[in-house]
Amino acid sequence: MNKVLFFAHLRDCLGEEFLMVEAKGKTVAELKTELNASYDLPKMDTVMTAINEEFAANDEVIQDGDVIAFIPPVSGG
Amino acid sequence: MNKVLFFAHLRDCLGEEFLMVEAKGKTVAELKTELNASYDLPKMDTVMTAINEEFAANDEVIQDGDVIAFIPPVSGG
Amino acid sequence: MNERYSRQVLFPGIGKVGQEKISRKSVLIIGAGALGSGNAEVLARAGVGKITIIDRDYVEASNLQRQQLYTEEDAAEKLPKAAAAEKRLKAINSEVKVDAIIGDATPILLEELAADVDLMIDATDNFETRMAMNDVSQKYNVPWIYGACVGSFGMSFSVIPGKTPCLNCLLRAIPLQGMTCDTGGIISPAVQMVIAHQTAEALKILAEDWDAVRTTFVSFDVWRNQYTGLKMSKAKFAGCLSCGSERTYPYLDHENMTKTTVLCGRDTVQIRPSVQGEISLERLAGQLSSLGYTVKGNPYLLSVEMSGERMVIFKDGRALIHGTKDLTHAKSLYQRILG
Amino acid sequence: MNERYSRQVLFPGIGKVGQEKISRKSVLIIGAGALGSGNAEVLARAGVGKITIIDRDYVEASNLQRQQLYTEEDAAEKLPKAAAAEKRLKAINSEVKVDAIIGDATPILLEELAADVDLMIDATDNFETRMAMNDVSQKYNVPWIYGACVGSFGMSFSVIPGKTPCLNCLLRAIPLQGMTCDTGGIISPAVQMVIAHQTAEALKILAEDWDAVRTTFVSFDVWRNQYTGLKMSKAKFAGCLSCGSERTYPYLDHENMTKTTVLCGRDTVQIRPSVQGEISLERLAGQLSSLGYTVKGNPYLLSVEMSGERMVIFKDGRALIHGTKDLTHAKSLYQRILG
Repeated sequence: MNKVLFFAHLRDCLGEEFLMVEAKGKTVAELKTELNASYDLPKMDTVMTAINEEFAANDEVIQDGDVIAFIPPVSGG
Repeated sequence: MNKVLFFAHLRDCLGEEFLMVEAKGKTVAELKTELNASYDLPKMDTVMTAINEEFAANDEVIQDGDVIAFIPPVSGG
Repeated sequence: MNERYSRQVLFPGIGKVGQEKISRKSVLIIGAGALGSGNAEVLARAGVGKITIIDRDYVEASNLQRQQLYTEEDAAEKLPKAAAAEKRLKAINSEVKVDAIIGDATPILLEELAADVDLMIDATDNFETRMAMNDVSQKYNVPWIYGACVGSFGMSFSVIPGKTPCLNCLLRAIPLQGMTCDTGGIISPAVQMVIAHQTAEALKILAEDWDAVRTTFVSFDVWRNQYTGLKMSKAKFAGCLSCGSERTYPYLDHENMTKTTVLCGRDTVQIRPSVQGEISLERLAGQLSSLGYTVKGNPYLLSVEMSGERMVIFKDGRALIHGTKDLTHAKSLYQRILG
Repeated sequence: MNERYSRQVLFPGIGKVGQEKISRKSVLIIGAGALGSGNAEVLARAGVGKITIIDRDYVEASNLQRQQLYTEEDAAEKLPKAAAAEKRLKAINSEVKVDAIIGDATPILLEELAADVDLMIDATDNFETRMAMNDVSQKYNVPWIYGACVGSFGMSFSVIPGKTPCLNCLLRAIPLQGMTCDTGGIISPAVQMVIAHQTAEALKILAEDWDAVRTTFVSFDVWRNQYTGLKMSKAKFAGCLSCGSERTYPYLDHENMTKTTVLCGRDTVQIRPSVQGEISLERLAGQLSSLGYTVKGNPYLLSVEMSGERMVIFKDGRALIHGTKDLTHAKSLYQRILG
């Protein structure tokens, strides 16, 4: 299983701080597509992803137990 | 073995970010006394101690593998 | 030793040598809103040699809650932010040379300015300018410090050409509908936290303590008590068009910029975003209504009443701003809402 | 909705209800140095109902590097900090009631003021005042927010009577020789970081979002890129004399305070610290020399030339300040060096 954390407004959209999902073997891009289909999230293309507190590209494959975090780059200043 | 981290000016006094010591079975107060004897540190009485990122009193007993941190309360403002 | 900087010289990371370096450096701050005014104040107090600050807006009442250089009088006089900032910065430190530019931070202007500065600080409110800054940084080998916040959430990352990944490595595209302070709100402690991170990095870079520069991408939420630093060692993208070997600096290309045109005889500006895609009109309508704006819409467009103007936003991000012929003003209104 | 606070009202953690609460609250800020001026500015901009700010010093050139309400003119005029702060705060937000007190934050005064405030913010430079504030907090059931910084290092902790441990639980005694900004230096980003944490907690408390209040003791180093939050669930000390069941509020007792006396006919003030113990004269001499002071000494005492005065410090922490009869000024000089 994998813990998936959401930051900033993603968390507000989801209504939860995190989800538990089975993402083993999937790429980051695949997980994003799945989440977009199941939840009312804004487009995830430009949302940054971290696996175990390290930046992960869209083609990175998720391992069992990995903690995934989605961090939307914000634009306010 | 135990990793002992030093913050703020304690680190400057010590010249190192951390020490590896054998502190298993000792109390926090005993470790402080030992460190005071071996290094040129300011008095450690009012220095706050954390064991594994949790506040620890002077009579707490250190276990093997515990990470100890010494955080001197600073007064500038 | 100048008594004025004595407490900073006493700090071992800076010292006399570092202070001397800081006093000879030139910093470009892009934006004079919350992050811009805060960064400018810290760096002016620290004794940076020259500060260039650029902004296209004027001071409004709703800025005063978090934009630290400005007073009620500045808002009443509707002073341009860059001018109001310059006035206060000079009162704070007359030793610092301040160059205030009232205008739009276009890629052309950024290229001109970047050639002469040691560091750029991101205090803008939109990703288009950030991506241009990112390209300019790579082209002229000038570090820049990303910073942004919305609500209680903020983030910062130092981009050092040749060392770290760049913003285009991380995003690969401009986010189409980023949260802005005008849609998600903002509290001052989140601003202060970003400023603390940006100015710490700035002082390290200006004092040339390169080893101390943060390599993680930091993000935090001051209300939810979260703080994370992401390791970025794997983030550099070889094929990046901004910093890779086949670089084209796409965001300095006129084709990729937001287009603004005055519609002939109609007192209306049309805005075409640089990005292809679809925005969620429903989500936007919800945000704008909760902001207190009067919003009308149908599945194809949204119409928003703003003070004096009306903005019509289409699903593909195109917009018409009725009631103005001022291109810069129209773009500013647009980016405040769509990021 | 007041347009001025619109971006803060839009933030879900505050909203209209929270803003209404904030506007009716009264905050006491103890100290108007770096932390005091920064906290005061953020809270004034946020629209707090009333701010009382107390400070005994005047603005000096060496303050300008990090104390954000003040200008070169304030330093040239040697304005009392509380007065200079009041002037700027009123220009920033005339809706906020500002009460500026030029004087020493004695336990007696703190007790008088605490009865009428909703929150106290620690912006002092010494532990004696902090411990008094901590006792007053428990006695009158008023939360306070500890904040302190030196060099690039800072820390903060929210003390909520009846909920969290108090400062006396954590320290059990006043640290005899704490690092101060006058001995360890200070950089502005560390100040900003503490202010960000203190004001975030302040807004939560004032908006009564108690669940959001941080329960960890946070400390960080902006130069070394460290950030830690210590869990404090085990830190409450049952026998604590400030917050335990057998409480005596020891720091409100005259016996436990620093004693200042003018020595008859000698233009000298004698200071006796509240704490028993021995200070390291050697370490202190090193710090003061690197600060640029002329220091002479022997194993029993240290003599330091300051601007216009000479301070002689003995091993037990007692000091003579030659060249003044002003008790408050003498104590201020003493605490700036010994914390």
